[in-house]
Amino acid sequence: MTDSTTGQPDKAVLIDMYSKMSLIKQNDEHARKLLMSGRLPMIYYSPRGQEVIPSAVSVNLNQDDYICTIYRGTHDMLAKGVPLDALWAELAGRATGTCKGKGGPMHITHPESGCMITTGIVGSSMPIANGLALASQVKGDGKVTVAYFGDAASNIGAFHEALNMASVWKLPVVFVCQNNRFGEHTRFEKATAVGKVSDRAASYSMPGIHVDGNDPLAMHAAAKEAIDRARNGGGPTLIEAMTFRFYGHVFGDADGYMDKAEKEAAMAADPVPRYRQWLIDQGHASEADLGAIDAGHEVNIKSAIDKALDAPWPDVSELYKDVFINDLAAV
Amino acid sequence: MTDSTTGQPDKAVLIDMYSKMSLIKQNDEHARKLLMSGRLPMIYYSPRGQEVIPSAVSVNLNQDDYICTIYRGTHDMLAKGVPLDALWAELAGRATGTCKGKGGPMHITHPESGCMITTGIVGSSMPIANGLALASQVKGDGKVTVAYFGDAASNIGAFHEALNMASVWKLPVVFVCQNNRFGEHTRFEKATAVGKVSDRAASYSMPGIHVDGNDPLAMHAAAKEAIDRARNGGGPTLIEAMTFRFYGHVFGDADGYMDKAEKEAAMAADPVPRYRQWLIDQGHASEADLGAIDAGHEVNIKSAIDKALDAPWPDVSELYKDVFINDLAAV
Amino acid sequence: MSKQITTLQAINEAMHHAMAADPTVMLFGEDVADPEEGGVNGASKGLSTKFGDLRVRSTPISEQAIIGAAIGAAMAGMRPVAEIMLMNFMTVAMDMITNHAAKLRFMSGGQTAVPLTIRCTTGAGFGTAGQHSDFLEAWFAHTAGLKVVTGASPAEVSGLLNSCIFDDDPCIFIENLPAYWQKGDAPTDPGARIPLGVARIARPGDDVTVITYGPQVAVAQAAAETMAAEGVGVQVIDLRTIVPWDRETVLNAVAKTGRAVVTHEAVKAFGVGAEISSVIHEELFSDLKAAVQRVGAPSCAVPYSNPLEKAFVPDADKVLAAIRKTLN
Amino acid sequence: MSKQITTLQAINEAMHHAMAADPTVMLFGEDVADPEEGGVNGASKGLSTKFGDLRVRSTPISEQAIIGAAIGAAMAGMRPVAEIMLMNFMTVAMDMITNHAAKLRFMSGGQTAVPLTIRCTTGAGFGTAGQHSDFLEAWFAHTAGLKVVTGASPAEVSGLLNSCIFDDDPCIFIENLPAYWQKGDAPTDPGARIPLGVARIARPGDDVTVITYGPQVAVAQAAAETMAAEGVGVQVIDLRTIVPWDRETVLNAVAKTGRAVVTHEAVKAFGVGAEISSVIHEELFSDLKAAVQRVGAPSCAVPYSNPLEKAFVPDADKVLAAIRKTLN
Ligand SMILES: Cc1ncc(C[n+]2csc(CCOP(=O)(O)OP(=O)(O)O)c2C)c(N)n1
Ligand SMILES: Cc1ncc(C[n+]2csc(CCOP(=O)(O)OP(=O)(O)O)c2C)c(N)n1
Ligand SMILES: [Mg+2]
Ligand SMILES: [Mg+2]
Repeated sequence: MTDSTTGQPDKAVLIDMYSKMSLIKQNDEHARKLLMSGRLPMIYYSPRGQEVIPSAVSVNLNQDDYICTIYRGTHDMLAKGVPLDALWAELAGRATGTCKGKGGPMHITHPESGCMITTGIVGSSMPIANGLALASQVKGDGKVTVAYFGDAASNIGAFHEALNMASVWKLPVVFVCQNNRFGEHTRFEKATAVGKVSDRAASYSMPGIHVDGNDPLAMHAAAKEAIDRARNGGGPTLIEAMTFRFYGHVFGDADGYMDKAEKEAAMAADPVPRYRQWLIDQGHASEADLGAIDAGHEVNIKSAIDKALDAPWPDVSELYKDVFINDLAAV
Repeated sequence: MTDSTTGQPDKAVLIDMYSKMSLIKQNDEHARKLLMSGRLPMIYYSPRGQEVIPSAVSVNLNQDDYICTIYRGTHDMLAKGVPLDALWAELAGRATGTCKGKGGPMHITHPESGCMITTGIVGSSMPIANGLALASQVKGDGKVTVAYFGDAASNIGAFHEALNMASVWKLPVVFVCQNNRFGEHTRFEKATAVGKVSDRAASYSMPGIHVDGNDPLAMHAAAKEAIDRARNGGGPTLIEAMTFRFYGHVFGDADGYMDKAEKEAAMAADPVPRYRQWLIDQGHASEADLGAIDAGHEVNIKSAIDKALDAPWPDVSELYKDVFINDLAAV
Repeated sequence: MSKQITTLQAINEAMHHAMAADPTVMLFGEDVADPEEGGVNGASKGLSTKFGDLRVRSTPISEQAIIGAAIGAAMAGMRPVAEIMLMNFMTVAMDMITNHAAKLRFMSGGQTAVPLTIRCTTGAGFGTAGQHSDFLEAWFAHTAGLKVVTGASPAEVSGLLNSCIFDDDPCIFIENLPAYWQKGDAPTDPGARIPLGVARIARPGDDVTVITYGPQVAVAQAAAETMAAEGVGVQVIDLRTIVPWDRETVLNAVAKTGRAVVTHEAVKAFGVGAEISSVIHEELFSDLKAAVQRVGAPSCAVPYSNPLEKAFVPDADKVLAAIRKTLN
Repeated sequence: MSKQITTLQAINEAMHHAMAADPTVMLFGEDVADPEEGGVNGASKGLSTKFGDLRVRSTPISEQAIIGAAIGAAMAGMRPVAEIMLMNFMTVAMDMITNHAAKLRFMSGGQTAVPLTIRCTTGAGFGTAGQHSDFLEAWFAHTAGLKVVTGASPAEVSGLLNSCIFDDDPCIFIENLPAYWQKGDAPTDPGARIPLGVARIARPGDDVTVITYGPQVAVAQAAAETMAAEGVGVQVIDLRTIVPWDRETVLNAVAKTGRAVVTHEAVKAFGVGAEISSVIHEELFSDLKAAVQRVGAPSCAVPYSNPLEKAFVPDADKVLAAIRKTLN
């Protein structure tokens, strides 16, 4: 998969990464368009600008490896393989959704593709990721678990407890901090008493990697190193992947707290077209190859949205189901 | 107070430190004797062996500076000046206790001497210490707050959140970790993914000091540096003071999990008589001087215990008082 | 007609008034300062600019540290308002709130007090689902030492928030997210206080008493309208303060009507309604013409899907059904 | 007479049996492994030696990480038992327990399950005061998705713990600290299971029904003895499972006696007793001869001083007074 001298992944992997990035980007564009149109009101945290990170991580994972992600994690889900149809049906709150419409955007779950939990609570992906990794350690099933979280989540207690425990127990887990420079409206520096989140790895005697999360090759190398280490019994790694969110915290965010120039610069350096161009320039793919990938995604996304909006709503009796393994009596 | 070339505190301070250590040691001996006798059943966490730390800290504090301590903190309280009579009455659960008998050993509070809270929850002294320090910062009253906690508490979320916030806000607070090598029955190394707690200060861009907490001069210097910094607007410090608890986690602890040789070595290096001898050897005090100090404490402790055991119990109506500022109706 | 303002404006004006009136009032929470837009919903807009960074601070995402800082500051003589963005995030700080804020006065024998106010918001209606919409007032009500307060209109929210800020005990102040943008009469004065522990008769009526609070007051009033058309007088009591709750007003009212319904948006099972219902039965057993009925959400997480979310939140129909049950 | 064992032994033997029977059963918590003496009270002695360090682990003091690890492991097919040393320390992990463990099955539409058991202990009697003795079952009972279980004797504890471990939902298993060293009949088999949701008639009686659980079962039985001497038959029901509670057994019993008392050691206000009382009133309004009475602790933190602590915990006298109230 990776050239042993350059460390560069082979062509198939390079293209696979692009395909994931393209899927995420286009999916996000559709989501925002749909929201704008008013056809689907939902709470939506755009991951646009952060496509590279999970794409580079996921090409190093097997389908049955686990991820734990957060409210912003549509990119993490798609990169890991959560199918568009079930995802969109869930976003639309339909019975055909991943979670029968009961979880919604902040709680997408799809164990078949390894997406074990999406949490809406800052920091809570990490302790639970430890548990999945712990099960793998006990069973010896060789799986790796990735916990995604944001920069601001590195200030909450769960981060500290989880990283300490993962290190003490040498769990096969990778902590991937997507540092997009903001937690809601608060700048990273204003809330965080350390310059680099990755430096906090030292508190847990854990390797810490600081990487440009918008650079596909660098991100791939970082992810590969960490995932290989976890898989080979070397324990956890903290990766801080630097990136930027293009569309603020949540859909509708007025951006008043952001520096316009900083934002424009980040958007001008959009990692998806940049990587696309690089693939062509390097001769890894032709414009036509990539165009076909993009077009394929376009068709699938549109179709998923159309199907979702046509799908049946869940029945009200669902309120009494899945609370426990046995249905509740409706008292 | 301190010699500017040697950094050594002057004689009065050296003797004051000894007096505090002697008080703590003798108080503990009485407490354990009383427990053994069955005359006062109570939950008791002996701080024997850790006398130096709060003694060296407290001589650098003013009466109206604040401390937040934990269930094991009798030494911290006595060093800060909590009076013996009210303390013992509280331990005995009497109406004349610091807390009218309602708090007990794990919740001694005495704002008059700056002892603002004793918590039974591991880690919780730190976030609250921040708040006291925050009030000082806002009021500009020049006070410093010290948060005491154990080595094992450095693995809980509250530690992380509190140190990050204290650093971001440059609060006048000193975090004093008393590393006695165990959290209940678990060895420090088994639970903690870093060799030195003080190294975790780097995660918060905060000075971290690793010091022999059983060495009075070293501990004094560390405390002075940190307290001066806090008082002068330089923000928080994390001090890790190495020590050992002689009598296990809680009174009655069978010690089965401890290494006997390690324990014996620590007890053989008892810091109180060692410092006593040093004071005499260096000519800072005579045997008679120190004997008089010891004897004075002995009288006061005995008297406090006698008074406590003779004091009235609180009335049952106390259940309905101090819940809110206005008494509850007994429903 | 008096000036109309939104609940957010009411909160904002009350906070401005309180901070101007008393230099010990502080505010901290995630994004609350002006560089962060004065809160994600703008509730605290203008405060940091006016009262400075020392007294108004955006915090790291660290709920334990936020509440801890509020507790310590309160013990040292400040009157902090700590904002926890959503009520579900209180779960992260439950040790601070229930083992510390609630207990320090009692455990210290009255030596220390914790006059802090924790503002939080919650409520279904926006599809934020299982981890962003819970009403957890029953937990706090069961925790001795906390006052638990919620308002049902902009003026009520303002008057009650003012009382919480200047109360000498820790107050949990629960706001309702969908109500933030609803308008109502402005308070006569942004500093006006509505005393804690005193319920309000939101609507008179002689036949059945509905006891509720927060967003369910409007639901109960809608149900009362319907019953009025059928000739049944439904009295609606807005508790305002869940702890301490106004037993006298409630028991006097039900002693007259002999029929009562309690409703809240929180899960019905083991909810606040159970306490109110039990006390009414205990105190008025022989006066009651029917068992007290309770209305609340079913025992599940708040669901995402719109029809499920609608079915989850008690509506006027459910309150009506309960009222009718007391009439049979 | 059958073999007598302490509650601690019962727990220990049940854990040994469960771990031997099913390789997916794990245990972690502070000090639980043998180098740390198998728990501060020795409840898990021998387990790590027998089943190895992979399956039995002493943890850092990190309750969020402990519960998080248990949740994740449970989602991946294990049956973890997580020990939280004392119930008050659950407050530190409330997000993990209530936003995650309780909700993941529902929020995932049934795709993920969290078959974990959280063992914790609590209870007044040893002077551990405000932060070490709270009964918080009402919080968990109000949280949809959690089962809440507690046993009143060594054999009951054993049988119920076995059921929790092998249940497919998250269970909060509440132990009582003073009861750890009390002896009782050993279970017939350390693997025997007592089904969840089925109450037990701890003592028959025709005149008044006392509904309770945990340490208050013995208190209720003592009160029943006294009443028997006065010719009043008091039936004692041990709920065993607080969620889901056995409505059928309770309602059938009270339908016959027409008089009921609910008692628990937790604070009375907004406690579990309120739910039981409300449901009895709702379902049996016309059958009741008197209002259901509730007994519980006063609304304060658990006090330290011995006479205060004694007055805090409901005793037989308080239960007797409540029983007598139903007879007037
Ligand atoms: C415990 C908790 N506190 C607060 C929130 C509200 N909240 C949601 S997202 C967010 C910002 C998180 O920032 P970061 O971790 O950097 O992730 P990002 O959103 O930038 O991807 C906050 C404060 C929450 N969901 N959970
Ligand atoms: C949150 C929490 N978890 C667990 C406990 C139980 N407990 C009490 S003391 C203690 C050990 C603490 O060790 P350390 O912090 O090193 O302090 P030391 O007792 O050694 O002074 C534990 C686990 C607690 N009180 N609070
Ligand atoms: Mg961020
Ligand atoms: Mg220790």
